[in-house]
Amino acid sequence: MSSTYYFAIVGTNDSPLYETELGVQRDESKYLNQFIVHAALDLVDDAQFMSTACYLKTVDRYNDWNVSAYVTPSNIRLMLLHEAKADDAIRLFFTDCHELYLKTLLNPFYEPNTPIQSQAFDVKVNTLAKKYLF
Amino acid sequence: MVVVYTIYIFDRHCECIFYTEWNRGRSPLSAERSAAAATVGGRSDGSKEPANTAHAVDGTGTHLSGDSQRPLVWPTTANSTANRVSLESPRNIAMEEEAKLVYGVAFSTRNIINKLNSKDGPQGGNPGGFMSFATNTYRLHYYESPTGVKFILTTDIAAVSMQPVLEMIYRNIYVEYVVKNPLFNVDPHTSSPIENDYFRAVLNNYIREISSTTTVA
Amino acid sequence: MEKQYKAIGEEAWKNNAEKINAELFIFTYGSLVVQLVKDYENYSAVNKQLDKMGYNIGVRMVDDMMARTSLERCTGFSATAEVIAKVGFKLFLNVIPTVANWSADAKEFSLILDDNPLNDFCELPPKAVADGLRYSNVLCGVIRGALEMMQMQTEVEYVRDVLCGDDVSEIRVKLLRMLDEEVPASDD
Amino acid sequence: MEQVYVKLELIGFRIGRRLAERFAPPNRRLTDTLDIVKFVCKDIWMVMFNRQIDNLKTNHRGIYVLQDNKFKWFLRMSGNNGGAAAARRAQPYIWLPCGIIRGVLDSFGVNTVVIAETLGLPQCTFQIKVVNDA
Amino acid sequence: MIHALFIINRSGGLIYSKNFTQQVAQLSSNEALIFAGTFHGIHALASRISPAPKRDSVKDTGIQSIDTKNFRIHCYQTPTGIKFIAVTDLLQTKLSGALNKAYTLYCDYALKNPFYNLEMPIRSEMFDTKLHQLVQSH
Repeated sequence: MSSTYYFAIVGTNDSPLYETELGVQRDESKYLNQFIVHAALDLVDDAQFMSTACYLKTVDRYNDWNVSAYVTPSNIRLMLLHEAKADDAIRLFFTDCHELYLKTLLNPFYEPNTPIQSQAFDVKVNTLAKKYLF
Repeated sequence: MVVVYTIYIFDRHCECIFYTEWNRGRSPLSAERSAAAATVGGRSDGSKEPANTAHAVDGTGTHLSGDSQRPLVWPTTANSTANRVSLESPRNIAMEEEAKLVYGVAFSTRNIINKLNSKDGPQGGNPGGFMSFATNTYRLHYYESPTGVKFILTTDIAAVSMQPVLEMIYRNIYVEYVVKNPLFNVDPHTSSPIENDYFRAVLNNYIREISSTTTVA
Repeated sequence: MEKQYKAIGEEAWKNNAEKINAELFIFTYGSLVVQLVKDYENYSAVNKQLDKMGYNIGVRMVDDMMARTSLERCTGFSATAEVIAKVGFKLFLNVIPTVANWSADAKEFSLILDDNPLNDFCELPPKAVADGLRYSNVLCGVIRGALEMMQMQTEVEYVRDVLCGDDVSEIRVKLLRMLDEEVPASDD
Repeated sequence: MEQVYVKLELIGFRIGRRLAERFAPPNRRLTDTLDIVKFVCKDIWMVMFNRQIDNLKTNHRGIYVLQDNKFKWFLRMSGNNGGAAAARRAQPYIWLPCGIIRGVLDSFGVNTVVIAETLGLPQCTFQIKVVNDA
Repeated sequence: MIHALFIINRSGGLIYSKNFTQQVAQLSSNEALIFAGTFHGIHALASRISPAPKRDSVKDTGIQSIDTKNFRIHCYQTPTGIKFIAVTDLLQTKLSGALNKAYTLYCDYALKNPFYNLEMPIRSEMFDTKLHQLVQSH
């Protein structure tokens, strides 16, 4: 299991809500990852029509990156750049991240579809990554 | 078989917010009804549907209580002693007087019992546990909620204790249908009469039910 | 004597309390507070509104509590504290705060809340913390309203709040005076 | 008085958006508007009122009428002389549930206008009008 | 078991009061006066608010008994308007017999005592002891 990931949450209007690098830092700059995720969004839209499932598995490839996506009922998109194929682990990671996003909704001062600043969220994403992806 | 005559409810401001009667003979309310009925078109058969006087005391078209004999109710916002809508709205003076008398008797009885129960104990509320008094013609039952709402029920002298009945009325009918009615008495510092079809229907059915079963032990 | 109140609260919660979904309760209250924060320019005004709202709830809720538990009017302020903590909070929030910090004259006590379903998951924005928003201030109003129906005039306020960084939430209840009963207007 | 209704509706809207995200069906995404309205009639009403909407009608051109014969928040509302007077006094209480319905639909991306009326307590009828933005 | 006894004259004035047990508060003279006056008032008012239908033309003669959680109050009013009030425990249902005897004691030791003027408090040793015996026998 290679140990580098890039995880991002994208709002309904394609604006980034959250992003983080997981595991060993790769030399490429962060902007490349953002570009890859952004480019994959159209493919996510296509994939969405094919199935009503939330977890859309790998929707795109870029060099040695795989791009997997998960769409929540209200169209919030969880994106993960990963090198190795690991559908099941990634599905579990995505579902738990979705649960985590629901928890932030419980905070009345968090407006849905806006950037998530809470450190607690960041810490928990990393623990989930350690649990499923490493 | 207990015969229930009347029930009065007084709020914590000593205002009468509800009164209705069942097997009572002449009363300030029934007098008013037949008087009203007589003045309108000479119909004096005391028909069950009271003429639509200015303050139609009880609803005609309510779909709730099926029984035809709908009990009379007093007061309504129009003629309540507390916050009368307009000064010249019709009042039932006799009814007001009677309510004041009934409250006075019950309130004073409760106070002397509190005194007898413990001289230096709290005199507010009902620590003395006043339950009822009896004369040779009727029995008056008293229950006071922890929040100061007073329920007074009069029955024939046969009925022994009506405490369970009054507690039931407070817990399951008054709290359920009056306290939980968002439209009732929004400001706790003022009095307003209970004008509530559900409350009347449920109370009426409950009293009919206990009056037909054996006396409540 | 405490055991008895604990049992009453337990039993009332189990048998005759209709439950609603906790998250719905949190969403509803949260949305209400956020709207108030938008409407009122400063947080102390929001606190006042929440307290007033709580008062209007408390004056009704106390009857509901009494109806469900066959409790009589409390004989003393210490019994009152126990009923609030072990019956009131249990019945309506399913948590039991601890009664502590009694004042010498036994006219003041604190309710220590280490768990408050109202503000689980809630994170106050820094400005709110700075300006002293009391997110769950409705609880203070509820207690004040309920006690007024029991002829007790009180002052109830938050002194510590986990949402503002304290390690535990504490509500201070002060008995100002016993209200005497109203007597009929006429002199008889 | 109008201003208060707008605020109540807004509070409801905010509640609705979170309810939708939290209680949406976990594994599939709702895309068809009728499906979403049914989700409101069954799941959302169950969460809020422990019962479902009594009947749903639609003209299949964007209007949905939801009828609740025993609206829980009206159950104890009563006036004197029949429900008509009380029904008028219950008017302020319908704005919050209207906001909730609009919020739920909005989080699935369906823009709507929701109004309600009550002919006699405790009955309440909600009308959803889909606003298809250009 | 009788806890206390009060005797009230026609106009509501207290002419005798005695506690026999500690179960009931020992009222001061002033408190006992207020008790008598109030009781006289509610006794009269109670008959005015009788809701019983006047079919059988029975006149309402005021309060005869009051039930509370801890004790019961019995009241016997003589045709001449004197009220004998006994505060007893809850087991005591019928007490008119005893109050009747008290009435005879009142007649013997108060009325027949030339030094006793009507409507005034009774200060008679013998009345006290006789009454005491009556109470003990119940």
